[in-house]
Amino acid sequence: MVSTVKETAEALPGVIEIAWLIPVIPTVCFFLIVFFGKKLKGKGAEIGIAGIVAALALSIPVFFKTIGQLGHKDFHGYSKSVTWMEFGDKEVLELGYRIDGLTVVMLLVVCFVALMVHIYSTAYMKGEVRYTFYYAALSLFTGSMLNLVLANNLLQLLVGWEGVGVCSYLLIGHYWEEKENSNAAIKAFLTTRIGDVGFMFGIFVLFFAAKTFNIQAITEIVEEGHISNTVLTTAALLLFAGAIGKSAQFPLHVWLPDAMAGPTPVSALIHAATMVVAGVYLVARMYTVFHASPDALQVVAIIGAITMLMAALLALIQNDIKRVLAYSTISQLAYMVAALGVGAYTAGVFHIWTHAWFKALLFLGAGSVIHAVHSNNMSDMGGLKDQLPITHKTYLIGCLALAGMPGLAGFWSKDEILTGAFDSATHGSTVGWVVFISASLTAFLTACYSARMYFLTFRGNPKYDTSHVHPHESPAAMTTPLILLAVLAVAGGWIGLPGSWNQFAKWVHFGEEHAVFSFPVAAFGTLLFVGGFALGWAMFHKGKFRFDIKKSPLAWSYKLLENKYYLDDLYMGVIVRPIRDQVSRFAYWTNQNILDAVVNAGGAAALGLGKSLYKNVDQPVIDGAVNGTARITGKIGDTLKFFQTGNVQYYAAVLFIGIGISVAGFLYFN
Amino acid sequence: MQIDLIAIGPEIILTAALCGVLLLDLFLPDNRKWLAMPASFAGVLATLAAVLYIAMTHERSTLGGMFVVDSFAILFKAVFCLAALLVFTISHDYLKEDTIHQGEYYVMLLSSLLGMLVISSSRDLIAIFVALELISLPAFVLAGLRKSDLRSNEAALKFFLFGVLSTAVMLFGMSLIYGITGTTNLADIATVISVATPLRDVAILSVFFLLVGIGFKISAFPFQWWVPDTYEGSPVPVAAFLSVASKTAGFVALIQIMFVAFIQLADQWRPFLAILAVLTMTFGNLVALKQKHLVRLLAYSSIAQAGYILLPLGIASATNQSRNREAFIAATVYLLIYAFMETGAFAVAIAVGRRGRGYQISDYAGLMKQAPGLVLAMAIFLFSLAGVPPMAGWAAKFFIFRAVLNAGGIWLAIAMAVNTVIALFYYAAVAKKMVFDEPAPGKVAFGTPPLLGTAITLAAIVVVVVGILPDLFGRLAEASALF
Amino acid sequence: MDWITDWGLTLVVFLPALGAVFMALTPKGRDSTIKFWALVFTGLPLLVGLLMLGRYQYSDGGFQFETNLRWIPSIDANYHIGVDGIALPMVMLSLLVTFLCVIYSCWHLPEPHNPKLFLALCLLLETGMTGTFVALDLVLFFIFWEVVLVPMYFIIGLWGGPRREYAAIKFFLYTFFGSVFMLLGFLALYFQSDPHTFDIVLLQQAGVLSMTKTAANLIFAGIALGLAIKVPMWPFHTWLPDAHTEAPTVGSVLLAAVLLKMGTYGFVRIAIPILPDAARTFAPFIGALAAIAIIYGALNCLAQVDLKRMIAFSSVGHMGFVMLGIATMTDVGINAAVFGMVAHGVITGMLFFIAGSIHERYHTRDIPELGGLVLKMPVMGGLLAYSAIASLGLPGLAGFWGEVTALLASYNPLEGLDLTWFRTFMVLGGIGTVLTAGYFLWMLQRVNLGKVPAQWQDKNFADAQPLELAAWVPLLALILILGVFPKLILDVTNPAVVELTQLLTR
Amino acid sequence: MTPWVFIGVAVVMSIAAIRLVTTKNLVHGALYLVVTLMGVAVVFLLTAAEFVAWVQVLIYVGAVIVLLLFGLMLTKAPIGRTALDNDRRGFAALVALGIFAVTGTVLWTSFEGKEIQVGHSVTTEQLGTELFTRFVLPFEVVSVLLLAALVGAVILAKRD
Amino acid sequence: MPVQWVLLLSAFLFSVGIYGVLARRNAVIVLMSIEVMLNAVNINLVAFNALLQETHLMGQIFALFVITIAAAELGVGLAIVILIYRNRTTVSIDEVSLMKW
Repeated sequence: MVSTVKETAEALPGVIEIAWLIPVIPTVCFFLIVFFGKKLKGKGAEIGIAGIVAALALSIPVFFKTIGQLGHKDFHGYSKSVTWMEFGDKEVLELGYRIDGLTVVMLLVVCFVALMVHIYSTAYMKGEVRYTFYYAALSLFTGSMLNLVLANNLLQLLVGWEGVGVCSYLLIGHYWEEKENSNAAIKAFLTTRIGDVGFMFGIFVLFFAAKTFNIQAITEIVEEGHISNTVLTTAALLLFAGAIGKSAQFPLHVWLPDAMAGPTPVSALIHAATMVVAGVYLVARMYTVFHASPDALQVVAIIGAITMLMAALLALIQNDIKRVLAYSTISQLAYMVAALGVGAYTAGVFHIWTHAWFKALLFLGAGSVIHAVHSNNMSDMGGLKDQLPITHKTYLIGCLALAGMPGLAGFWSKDEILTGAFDSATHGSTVGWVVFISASLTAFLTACYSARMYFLTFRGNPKYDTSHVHPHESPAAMTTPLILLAVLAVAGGWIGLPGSWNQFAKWVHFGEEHAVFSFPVAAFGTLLFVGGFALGWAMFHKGKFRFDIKKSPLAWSYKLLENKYYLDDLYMGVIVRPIRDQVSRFAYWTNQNILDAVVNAGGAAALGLGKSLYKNVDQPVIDGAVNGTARITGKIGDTLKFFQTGNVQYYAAVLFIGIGISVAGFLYFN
Repeated sequence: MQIDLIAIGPEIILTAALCGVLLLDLFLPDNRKWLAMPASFAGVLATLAAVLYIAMTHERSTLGGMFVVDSFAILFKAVFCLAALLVFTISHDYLKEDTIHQGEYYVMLLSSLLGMLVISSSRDLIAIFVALELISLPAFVLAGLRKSDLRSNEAALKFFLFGVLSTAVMLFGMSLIYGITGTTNLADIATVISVATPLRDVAILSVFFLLVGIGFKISAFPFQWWVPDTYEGSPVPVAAFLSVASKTAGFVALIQIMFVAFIQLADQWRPFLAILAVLTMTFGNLVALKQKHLVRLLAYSSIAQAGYILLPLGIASATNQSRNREAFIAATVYLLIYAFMETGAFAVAIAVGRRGRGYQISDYAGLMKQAPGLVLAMAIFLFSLAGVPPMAGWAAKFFIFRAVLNAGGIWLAIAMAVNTVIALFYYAAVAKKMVFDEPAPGKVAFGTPPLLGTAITLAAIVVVVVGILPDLFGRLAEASALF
Repeated sequence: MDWITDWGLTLVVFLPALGAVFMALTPKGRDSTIKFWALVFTGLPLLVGLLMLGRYQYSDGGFQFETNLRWIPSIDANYHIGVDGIALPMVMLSLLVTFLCVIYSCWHLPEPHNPKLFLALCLLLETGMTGTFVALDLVLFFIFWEVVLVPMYFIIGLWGGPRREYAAIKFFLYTFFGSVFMLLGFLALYFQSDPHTFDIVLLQQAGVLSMTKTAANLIFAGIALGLAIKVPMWPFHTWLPDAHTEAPTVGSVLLAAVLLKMGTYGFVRIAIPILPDAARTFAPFIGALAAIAIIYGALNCLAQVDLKRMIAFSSVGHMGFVMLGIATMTDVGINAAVFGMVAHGVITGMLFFIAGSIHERYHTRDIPELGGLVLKMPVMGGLLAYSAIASLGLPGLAGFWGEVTALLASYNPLEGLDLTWFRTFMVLGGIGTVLTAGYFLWMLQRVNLGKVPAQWQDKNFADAQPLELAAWVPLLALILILGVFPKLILDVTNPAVVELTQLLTR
Repeated sequence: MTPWVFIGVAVVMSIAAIRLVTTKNLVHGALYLVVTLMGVAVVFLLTAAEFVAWVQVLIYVGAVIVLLLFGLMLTKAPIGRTALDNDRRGFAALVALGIFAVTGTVLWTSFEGKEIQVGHSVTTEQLGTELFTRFVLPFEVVSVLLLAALVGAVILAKRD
Repeated sequence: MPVQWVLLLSAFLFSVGIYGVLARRNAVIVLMSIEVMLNAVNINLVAFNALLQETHLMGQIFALFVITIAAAELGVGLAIVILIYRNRTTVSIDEVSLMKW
């Protein structure tokens, strides 16, 4: 396989040299689990966990090795590749990895969250159907995601990208006995696939502009200004289409809430912490391209601004705890997207980092709750504070981090984003204002729904059927990940403290590293948190300010939210169903009735019997046992054969007429 | 005038054989009448040997250029002998089951064959006329040999009337040719016409009249009417004989007259022949689509085949000899291959037609289950006729396409291409019937007599081998080219 | 072992035919002997093929293992065979797939039971298929091309479904119709060349052909018609769903895996390199038809209730990608096409195998009637999902590379071709990939997932059997291996493709 | 004088021929045929073909007519117009007229002004010499043909 | 004597023969009509021989062959007619059309 090895740095440090194992190990585990998992004691879980531990164990030294180098001026990351395939006389596609600050951050996030989920699932999924396959898919997912993160070229990235997509499909549809679940899985796959096509085209545009798929090479070429602005804008927008799909941004966000059909740990891993940030990661990875095209960046920012607010509003009215988290995820992803859109690169990536911890925590916590009450609905919960002490505490931390309580992880990154937007706004960017205002509102709403979620779930009176449901704390396999993640949800943000302590900005930055911190904005953000959380507490715990929205003048807005802005209906009614049912049937009808008939018509025209054409177009070809052309020719034969009357004198007459005509004709023409 | 007896040696031998068989038949008891077949067979073999002897020595010409034994003549004499041998073998078992005068049957076949041998060498209108009559007259009798069968009577009558009528027209044409050239020798006619082309209108008129007589023999449109009715009514081996040997003889005459005598007028008759060819194949194929009787289907198919063979003549040229050569080779290769595949198909028809099964296509349903060997052979012959490789038919069509396209006859080629596809439909339909359909109740497995089986096998082998190595026939045709 | 270099290809091509003769001579009823001979006579060519793989010079883009003998001097046709990087994968594919089909047939033979005839026809088919891929002489190519028709006609017509006769004759006539025009085109090429030749290699050389633009276009149209019907390109595809639906499993597999490739291979081997200028004129039309085929095929798939018919229509779409790649006339596009051909052969062949096995057990292929297949047969269901996902173009599996590179190529077709059009085709193709994913997933949902319908509840279906798996594992492995190491194919094809594209820009 | 004789004979022959194809009585038809054939013999005499003229008289009038009369009697032919003509007489006349128009025009215009010089008559010896040297092969072939025709006619006509 | 006259006569006889063949039902009369046509041919041959003063006498010899063969044909033809008459008691040609299409 290794034919040519291209070295970028001199000699790679040992651990970097084997970094390619990081994605490969989980992928291999997938096959091991598929083929041997069922026969093992742990039904394959142990292989999965071992694989992910190994990946993590490799990632950590890689992380430290890399950040150790990040200070050096000439260091652009490690990379190594082999030729994957060649086509044409110049185009080479490599298989390789590129390791820089962004990569290692993502590696840690993915590996750690994945490990948590793997461990958590041993308890959560115990006794569930297709346990082994579940682990296999998790492993494959992890492998694909790591491949996506490490890829040094766009095509390889696309491979990982689609790989996580299909794993997501498999896992969302885990309980496929119910049609809704498989519907959700298909919806997720197809919706993201639409974006993927755009992504693919973006790759093409860049490939033909830069003559390479290599990300580093593309970056350099773009920086040198060899590519025209139009091309870059096109490429950036197409790439962003991929991000929209994968990161569930408006208007392709509809799949993510439905994706909650999958097992809860899967939601934590895929639909909160890792896969959905792939879109954001892509934008960050290809940020040079975006940065070179201000128009594209504005689009990115605006999409982010729209999505965050829209999703936050939706999160406010959900009853299903997982759906609250899902919309919250969309909203938070939009935060990252908007941050990148306004140029707050480090802030955006930092939010990936912090969001991963608390959102994974929240999902796993929600899983623990669901495990306890056997329901997803918050209307079946309440007052679980005492029954589920660990879950309760960790979940509270998660909620606060999400809401942006100062000191917790979420606060720092959110603050950086607000600052970035404000910065952009004050530099005269209208879009910056839009993002800032939207982000502020969203921050407020986030605090509000976080509070709502917390209080409805853990405080107040139990709303579940106490006679049947006896909630009790989950086993250690589930609580341990919760605790670990809670720690990170608190402390995870500290590496990005403002000012000179900011380590994160050293690792991940675009252009000159600059840590922004603005005290007014921080204060404003704190205010938003307090206000939002307080409102949530007041409304949903204390019952103040309660009013029945359905009877208020705002009823229309509630209805709008309840129907998710009617986007789903729009897509289903205008695109999916017509294509699936009407258009496809029409196409098939044309196939059976028009095209076959055209063949017939060809024969008819050629043979001068236009009359039969209508009949044949009209006739349902399906029951015609003979091909249409044949039918027409056959008819001619039928007509012609009656010339064979059997009367010899008649034959002789035709003979003489033939002679007469040909001779006369000949004489005439001569 | 000295007569080269070796040159007419084959004809002499055949005449002797003919008389011998006739006499032999007189003295044979009824249950031994079948011995006429081996006797005739031996006679034809001897004739063939004589032909081959001439082939191995040198070309000859006698009687003032009227009788030429060149490679062309030798090739076709051999073909006629082979065709006759094949027809003998397929006749044997057929005759045993029918009340036909066996001795006379073979005498008639031998006489007709003699006519064919003569026509291959004839370079004179009178000789061609006499030879054509010698071919036709016994054939009229043969067609009517199943005397108690009304269809056979009818076949003979139609064949006869049509034949005599077209002979009359042809003779009228010949008389005019004589009138404008003062000779009946083909080569002399060519000289006269090329020097002055006197009375061109009359010349053309006479060519058209001539074509009627020959068109009848080769069953070109609109002279083909007798074909289906006659084939259906005649004893089946006779139909095979007519469709192969008699038709080939017609082409031999046509090629000689057109290419030797009237080549200078090619520009005038070429379009006529081209149109004739296209009409012939189209008519044959279209009507064949609707046939339910296998022999009738083969009859129409043979009409279509005649159209294909005629096509290269539609590109003949007064000046371009290499083009004529191509056309000649194409037609010749087709004729050679055609002889085997057509006879083969008729042989299978005979094999199936005996023992309770008839000649309706519906009788072939489910034959696969009862006689897989016959089905295989029939499939080979039918797909060969359709022109599907690797059966020889493809090569035959290939040569035609090649010649026609080389002369720029793109529309002729397309017309033929479309026809080929139409033809495939009915050939495949028969194959379908044999292989896919369930046999009708009451039809049981049956065997094929060894002689008939041998003939079928031989024809099938030739068809396949030539399909893979078409050069076997290609070179023969090249070597025998008149140009 | 020089005989492999000289005679290997000939052996590969004619051993199966010899086998067919052998089997014809084996008395009827001795099924195991017949199966044994079939295995031997498909296995041996495969073995020889593998040996040839070892001797093949991979960096060389020209023809290897060439044999050039006089065959029909009177028409200047030669027995000229050889393989280059484009032909080699096709040959190997044919050898492998036929071998696997024979293995599968050892497990199950369609009704009416007649292993002798069935396997003999399969072997004849193999000769035709491999012959087409190695022929370097137009006449030879034509012969092999046509040799395929008759066996396939009988396979469909004898062992097919209820409407088999209609499907068989339609297949036969339609293809024959096209090939006659192709033959006319070949002849025209012959006469336009100087010196007159049928040799594909010679005809590709500059200066051999000289003719007017109109003539070139006409000839191209004729040849393309014949090839397009075989591919089949929209709107000449109507024979395909019928043929596939009615054909027995093995017939469908061979049809999809190999026969369709003959058409696209013809484009790459003959139509485009010999008539590059005409090809340039026609490329946008071909591209347009290909794009239509992609969308159209996918839409039709959505409407299908018959599993096999759906897979058949999916072939229309996939071959659309292949044709799109070819229409770009670039090295990328043609590489994509060749890869797509192999990938489609492997994947769709596999899908047809599974569809056949499902039908074998359920006696229905009605998608709405099936359901919960995975619960009944986990392995079979898993393989169906695997193949379907491969077919919808998931990266990491074989189907992806052909599609993505074809689209890549159509972003930037050969210089002189209209960019706007080709990029439109690319977008259409992209939409097609989404639709493709849609119908496959929908099919999986209805067939594989959900609860087991009442009528199958207490039926007991045997999961995939050892012999079935034996026939499938090579394909399954190839799907993955080619997906992960597309290099395996591209390294073979690329030198040849580069050589070929140099002809196009001359 | 010759031209006038010719015209006279031609008129008689033509009328006889027309009567032959229109007569209601079959036996009359045969007699009209005799007239026509005799006329042909006269034309032969006028064009210096004495031997052919006598052959014509002997074979046609002497043998063929008798044969035809036997044929008529053996088949007990019915008498009367409806039975003798089919319903396409007009059509047939049209076709015949067309052929006559075409051939007549072509021949008439092409051979304008050419005269037959009736000088010396051809002797039988001359004819015999040619026949048995140059045309001996067709002659022999015709003998086989006659044999075949004889055998054929016999086996067809005889009752089994 | 102008050859035109002779040729016109032969063309006329030929056409009359054609009419007879096409219009007469009785097979024997059809045979007679064919004889008329053949005689037209003979007139042509002999006249041309005289016109061209051709020394090999091909025209006359041709005519002799035609006469001979016409007689032979007639014999076979009558045999066929008698055969049909025996089987069907009619010699009407247009009733002889069992086989068609």
